[in-house]
Amino acid sequence: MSKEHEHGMSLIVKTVTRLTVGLIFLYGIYIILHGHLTPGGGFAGGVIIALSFINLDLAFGGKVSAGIFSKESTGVVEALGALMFLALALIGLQYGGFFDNFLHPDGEPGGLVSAGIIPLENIAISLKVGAGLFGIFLTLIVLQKFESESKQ
Amino acid sequence: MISESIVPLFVAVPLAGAFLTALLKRVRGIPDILGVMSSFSGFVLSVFFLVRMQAERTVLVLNVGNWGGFQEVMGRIVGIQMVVDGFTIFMLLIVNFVAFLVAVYSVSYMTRYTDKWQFHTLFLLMLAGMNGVLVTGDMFNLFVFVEVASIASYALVGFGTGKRELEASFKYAVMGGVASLLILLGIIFLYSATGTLNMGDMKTVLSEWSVQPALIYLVFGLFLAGFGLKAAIVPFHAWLPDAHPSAPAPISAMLSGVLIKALGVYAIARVFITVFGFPRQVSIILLVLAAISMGVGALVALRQWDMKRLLAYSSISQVGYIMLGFGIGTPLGIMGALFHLFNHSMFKSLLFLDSGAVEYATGTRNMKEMGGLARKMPVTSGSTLAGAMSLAGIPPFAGFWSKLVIIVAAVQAHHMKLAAWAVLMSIVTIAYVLKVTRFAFLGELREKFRDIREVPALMRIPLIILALMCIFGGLLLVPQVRDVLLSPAVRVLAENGGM
Amino acid sequence: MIELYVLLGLMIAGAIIAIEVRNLLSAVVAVGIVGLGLSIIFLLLKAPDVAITQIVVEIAAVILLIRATLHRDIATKPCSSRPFGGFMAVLFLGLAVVAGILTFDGGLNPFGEPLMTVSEFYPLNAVAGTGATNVVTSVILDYRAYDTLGEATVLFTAVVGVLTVMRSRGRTKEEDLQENHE
Amino acid sequence: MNAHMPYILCLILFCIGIYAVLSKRNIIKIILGVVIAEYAVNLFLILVAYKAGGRAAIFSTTEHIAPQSMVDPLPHALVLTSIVIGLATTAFMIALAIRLYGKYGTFDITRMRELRG
Repeated sequence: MSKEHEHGMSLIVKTVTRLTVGLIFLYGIYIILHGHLTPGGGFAGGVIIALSFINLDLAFGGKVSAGIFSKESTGVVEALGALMFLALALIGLQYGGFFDNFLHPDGEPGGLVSAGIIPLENIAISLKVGAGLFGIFLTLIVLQKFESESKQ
Repeated sequence: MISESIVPLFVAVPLAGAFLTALLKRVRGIPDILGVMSSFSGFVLSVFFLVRMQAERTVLVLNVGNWGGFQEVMGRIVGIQMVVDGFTIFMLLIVNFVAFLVAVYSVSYMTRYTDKWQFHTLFLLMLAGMNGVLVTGDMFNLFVFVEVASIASYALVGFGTGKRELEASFKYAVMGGVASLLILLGIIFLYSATGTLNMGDMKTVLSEWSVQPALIYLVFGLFLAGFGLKAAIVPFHAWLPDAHPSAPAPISAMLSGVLIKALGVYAIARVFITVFGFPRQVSIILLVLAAISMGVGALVALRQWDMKRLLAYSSISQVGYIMLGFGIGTPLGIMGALFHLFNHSMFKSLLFLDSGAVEYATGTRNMKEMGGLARKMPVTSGSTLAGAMSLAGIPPFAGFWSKLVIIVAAVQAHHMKLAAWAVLMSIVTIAYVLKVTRFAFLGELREKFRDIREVPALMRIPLIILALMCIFGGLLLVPQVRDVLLSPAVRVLAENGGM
Repeated sequence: MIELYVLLGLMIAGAIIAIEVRNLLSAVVAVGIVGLGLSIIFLLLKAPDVAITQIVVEIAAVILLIRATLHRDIATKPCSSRPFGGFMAVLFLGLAVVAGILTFDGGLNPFGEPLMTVSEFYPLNAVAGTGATNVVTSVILDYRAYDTLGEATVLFTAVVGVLTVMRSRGRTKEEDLQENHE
Repeated sequence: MNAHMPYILCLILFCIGIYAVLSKRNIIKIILGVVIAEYAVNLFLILVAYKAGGRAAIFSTTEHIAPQSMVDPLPHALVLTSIVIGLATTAFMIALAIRLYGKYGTFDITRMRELRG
């Protein structure tokens, strides 16, 4: 990698990133929470959130996001998201079956709080996907230790 | 009722084990305990279902998410179904039994590698994927769980991160990825033609057609290539001889012992026999591919000096025998195929674990460098001998009986040439099996192996149990035992076959 | 539906450029264009959920691919096809034609007329049955939530897999590595 | 234009991907081939689901949409799953490619001769 990359990209890119990254993040959360009402859902929203972090890293050089999220903590969040999804499925066993939508009677169709466990499942997936994708990104892009392995 | 609602545990328990392992990776001993306990509970569950099925003699069907009530309204199933019948139980028992023993074995063996928690996580994900493939009654769900098990196995093949391991893993990932795409394409064609994804409904729709459109033959081709790649039948086998030797020994045992059967052989039998009703053209293609696999696998195995590579080629040859049994399609042939599938799982996992034990003690897999290990490693060499005799088909070891059943079935179905070919290839099998025992375990002990020791107890116990299965596996043919395990599985396939 | 054909043509052209161009970075960019075309087609064919997912996944995949190709022997060698490549090309184009002919056979429905046997049910009952106004969400997270569990597991597996193959040392004892063996 | 034309174009795209996998020597090109084939399969699912003149399968609170006019929502759900699986496979293969480059200093698969068929 060239020297400029260590300090991130140009000033313009940095400024634009600073202005937009929060919006991208919020848009991801919006997509997740409205997954049962409008297009999108936990998966797309999770990827958008991960991309907002990736955006920070690309613009400012690899070290910024490491302060917010280490590789360790992405692993923990990802496993927690996966466990949450599985737990939602297994709680259904109490109410009549695997993946039973046990919260369904609550809420009016069309409202933000509706559709039973579907919004919860969306949140679980977004945690899992966002953390997982960001973990892949950190492993493959930020931690570049295999650059010159063959020259040893 | 109770037994239906716990069917999802076959998938949920290994998955929970995998997620918890990833979460608690820093706690000492937790990955080992979770790995062994999850696979053990899978085994206990499958025994429970075996007993249950014996009492009720019925097919268990579970509608995931409670969407079964709409079947009357729609005439079709709107959700995903899990189906457990005799064939499923038979496979679940084999997969979870071998997985449990392999998990015990890897507690000691995997100390040779770094980051053991990743091994246990991937191992449990692979197990969850295989169990998911076995219990599902839905086409697309089958594909999803095939992918779970496949991606876990690609990563496990590259676990050592050496040049060879990574290269084998890449080759396997590319071929496996293409196979998955072919399978998915086949599923889409089927969906667009039948309007459903449920296997039972698909079968109904397909049987209502008086003329099979050419589209169905395209789907046959796609599935045969896709699942054939997963099962490593001969024109599609190129990944296997690299992937099996490169993986750590417990994973070689899993790949060869159960993975190629759960994702490949089981899926072929399930899709072609129960969904398509086993059309005659497929039977002929299977017989031809089986004959080629048997020959190529056995003859190439004869030339190998790397112990695991030899065993890998031998797997191709033995899967050929299993496909031969299915291809014959008579109840006796199917029984032979299932019986051989069981035996192959036992002796091939045993032999791969043995090769791992030899590597653990001596640090090499090259048979030219070995010799005289029988004196130093009695348990390993004894169990290898049992596995090898079963593989070679020497009476009264288990492998003899299953090959005998297949050959008798071939003769009964008037496939004389195939029967003769199967006998010929089992003689070649004896030759390469003798090569393993002769060069590795008999003869003079090398100077540099003066102070090798037998492997730790946790590795010895699975070897002994599997060796006992190889010696007494023939008991599966005793009528009382056969009625419990083999016959229900054969009934499922033979009733649907219509031949 | 003329725009559909234009986009499909663009995608095919992009795919051919991607696999034939010498420079790897250009190839990755060409694949990015194919993916972009794909997500527009998804919008045209009334699949907004899929279009959103496709475009974000596209971005992530292209970032990873560019990372993999950056500063590494960028141009491929002149004769970059395996010897039997031409044969394979003929074989597969032949297969494509065969597949095309097969679709006339009556097994596959004409474009724009899906055989909605089971799926008829979902739009009619999804709101009452699950409470979600987005029918696609009700299918992935309720009727077929088990698939989604599998899907989440696949991604989890891939993350652990990436971590596994990116370890710099695989074995505890380096002499076990039989790199230069034989 | 006949009624099957989009399907055929889509299958051609699939074949281009498979062709790249089979005939290219460069690891990245092989991965791109798999990615293109994946795109084609996803596209095929959506093509199968399309209903002429249909609407997206989302109800609105402000406007009445007839359920009968919606496109087939089931393949859309399947594509979402299939896209994720594709991303997972691609990411894993890219990781392998980076490692292999580190070990060999090249993407050329014919120069990696550790394994013999």
